[in-house]
Amino acid sequence: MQTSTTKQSAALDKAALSASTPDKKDSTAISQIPLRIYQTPVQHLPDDLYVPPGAFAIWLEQFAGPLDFLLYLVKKNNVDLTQMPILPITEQYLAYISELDTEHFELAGDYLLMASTLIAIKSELLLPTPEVPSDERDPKAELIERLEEYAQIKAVSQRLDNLVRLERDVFLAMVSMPSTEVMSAELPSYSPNLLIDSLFKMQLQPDYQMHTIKVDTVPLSDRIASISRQLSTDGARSFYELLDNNQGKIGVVVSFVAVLELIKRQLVGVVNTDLESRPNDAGTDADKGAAENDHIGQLTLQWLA
Amino acid sequence: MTDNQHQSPTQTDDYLETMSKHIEVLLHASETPLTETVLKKQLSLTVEELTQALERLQLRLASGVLSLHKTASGYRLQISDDYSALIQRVFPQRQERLSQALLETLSVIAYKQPVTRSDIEHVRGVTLSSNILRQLFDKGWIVEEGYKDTLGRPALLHTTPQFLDAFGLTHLDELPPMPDMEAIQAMS
Amino acid sequence: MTDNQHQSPTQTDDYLETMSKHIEVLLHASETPLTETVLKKQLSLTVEELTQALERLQLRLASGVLSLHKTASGYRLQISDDYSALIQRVFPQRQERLSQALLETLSVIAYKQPVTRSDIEHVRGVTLSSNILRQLFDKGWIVEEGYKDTLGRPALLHTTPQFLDAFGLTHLDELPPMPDMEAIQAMS
Repeated sequence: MQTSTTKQSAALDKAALSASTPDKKDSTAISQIPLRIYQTPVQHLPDDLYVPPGAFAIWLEQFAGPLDFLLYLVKKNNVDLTQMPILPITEQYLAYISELDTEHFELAGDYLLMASTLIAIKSELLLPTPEVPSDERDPKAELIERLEEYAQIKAVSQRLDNLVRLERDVFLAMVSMPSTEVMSAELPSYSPNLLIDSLFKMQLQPDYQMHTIKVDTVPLSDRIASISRQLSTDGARSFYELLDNNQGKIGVVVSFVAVLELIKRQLVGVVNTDLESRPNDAGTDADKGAAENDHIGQLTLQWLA
Repeated sequence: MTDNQHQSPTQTDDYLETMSKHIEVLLHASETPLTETVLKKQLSLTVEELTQALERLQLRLASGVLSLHKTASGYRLQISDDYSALIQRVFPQRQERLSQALLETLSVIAYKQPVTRSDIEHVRGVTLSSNILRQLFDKGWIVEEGYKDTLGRPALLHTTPQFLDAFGLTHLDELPPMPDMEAIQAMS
Repeated sequence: MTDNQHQSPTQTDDYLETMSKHIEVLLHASETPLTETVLKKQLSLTVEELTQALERLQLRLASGVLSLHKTASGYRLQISDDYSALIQRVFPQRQERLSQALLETLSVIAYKQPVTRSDIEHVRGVTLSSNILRQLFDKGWIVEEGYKDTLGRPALLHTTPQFLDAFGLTHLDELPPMPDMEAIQAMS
C-alpha cells in the first residue's frame, strides 16, 4: 500500500493527487486553496482525477501495465477485487484511455487491448444472457483471476525487492591481481612450434571445397600445419605417431583428413610397407589379427617437399 | 586441537593456516563463487581439512572488514554488512535500483518457472520489452533452457544460481512466500 | 604513541583502528585506486591521521593475503605476489590465445629479422594491420631498431628477450627449424 501511494504521488502533481484520493471526502474544499498546476491557476478540480494536458502518458508510464492500472482503479473505488463492479470500472478505464494520444502508440497497445477486453465483458453483461454453455469461460471471472494473479506477482516482486541484495545492500570485495610482471613470469610459455605451425598454415590454407567437419574442436588447418611440421622435421612417421592424444576420436578423424589433403597436394607420400616389414609384429595370432585390422594406424607417411 | 595422527600439532597448524590463506587467495581471484568441491580438489584437501581451514579463514577475516559468505553456487568474500552504509554514501553509483517492470518479470520467472515469454506477457498484461529480458540475461539471473511443446516451440526461461546468489538465497525454496488473496485484499 | 592533544590515547587508538577499517572498506568497494585526497575527504581525516590509519591497515593486512599497493593513481588492495603461481595454476585460462595473423607476423619477424613492415607484407601477401603490430609492441615482443638503407629509410623490426621468455627459449638458435617454404608453396 505504502509503495503504490508513493509511486503515484511521484507521478502526479501533488495537488492533483490529493484531489483524486478516494478518502478525500470533500473535494470542493480544495478549490478554495489557490492551486497552480504547470503554471496554470486551477479554479476548480474535477470530481475525478485531474490530469494536466499531455501529462497522461507520463502518468500512465508509472504503472507497470493495464493490469496494474486496473488494480489502481479497483483500489480507488474502494471495492473488493472479487466483487469488482465491471461497469463503472470499465467507464473509468475508458475515460482515462481516451486521453492517450497517438504519440504514445507503444504504450497504447497493451492498454487498448485491455480496453477491448473490458468492452467485451461489459457488452456481454448488458446483453440479456441466454443459457451460457458450461464449457465456456466467464470472461469477467477470467479477468478477475488474471487481476488476482497479477496482484500476487506484484506483491511478491516487492517482497523480492526487500531481500538483502548483492550490489545494493551488500557488496563484493574487489581486489587487484598480483603485479603483472610477477603474474606474466608465472605464465606457462607458448610453444615455439606455434610459430612454425603458423607459417605452414599461411602456405597451406585447407581447401574448403572439400568436406569439413562441422564441430571445429580440432581445426583442420591446425592439424595440417602440425602434421606438416612433424613430417618435414622427422622425414617419416606412422599415422599413430602423428596423433595428438588430447584430441580424442575427432582428432583421429581430422588428422586423417589432413593427411589425405597433404597427399593430394603431393607434400606427403605413403611408404609401401608389407606385413613382414612391420616392427613389433612377432606376437600371438590374436595380436596379428588386431594389427591386420589396423592398416591405417601402421601406415608410414613420408615428407616429399 | 587436532586429530590428525600423522603430523605433529604445530605442523598441522601451519598447514591449515597456509591452506586458509590459499582459500582466501582463490576466492579473491575467482570471478564466481567457488564450491567446496573445487576448493578441495584445487588444494588437495580432505573434507575435514577444508572445514578447519574455512573456520580459520573466518576467524582471520573477523579482525578485518570482510566476511565469508556461502551462497547457492559456493563461497564468496563480501564486505561485512556493517559497512554497507559507508559504501552507499561514498559510492552511490554502486547502489543498483531495479525497475518495477524488471522485478515483476523476474518474479514471474522465479515463481512460475519454467515460463515462456508469452506466459510472462499474460501474467503482466504487457508486451515484454526486450530491454528487460536483456538486462536479466546480462546479469546472468535467467537462462533459456528447453522448449515448450506448443506451436512455435518457444524457449523456456529459468532462474540461475547467480540469481539466488544475488538475492542472498541458497535455494528456490527460500523465496519469500507468495501472499494469498486475503492478504492482498487486506493490503489494498 | 599519539600526539593528538584533545583525545586520550585509547580513544585515538580506537578511532584510528576504525578509520583504517573504513579505508579498507573503501578500497575493496572502489572500482579505481583511491588517492590520499579522496580518502582524507571522504573520511574527514587529517594528513597525520591518514598516515597512521594506513600504517595500521598495512599491519593488519600482513597477517592475510592482501597488500596495500600505492600506484600512480592512488592506493589499491592487491593479492600478494607470493600467490601468483597459485592463481596461475588454478585459473590457467588467463593465458590468451594468439591469433593466426599475429603468429604469422611474429614468425616472419622472428625468422627473418631484421625486417621492415613491407618485408612482412611481402611474405604474408596481405597488408599489415597496425593493430597486430601494436599488440606485439604492447607485449614487448618486438622493437624497432635501426633503418633499412633504402628509399624512405623504413624502420627495422627485431624480436626482444621478452619474446624468447614468452616462448620458453633462451636464444634465437633454439627456434624450431624453418621449413623450406618455397618448396611447399611450389607444390601446393
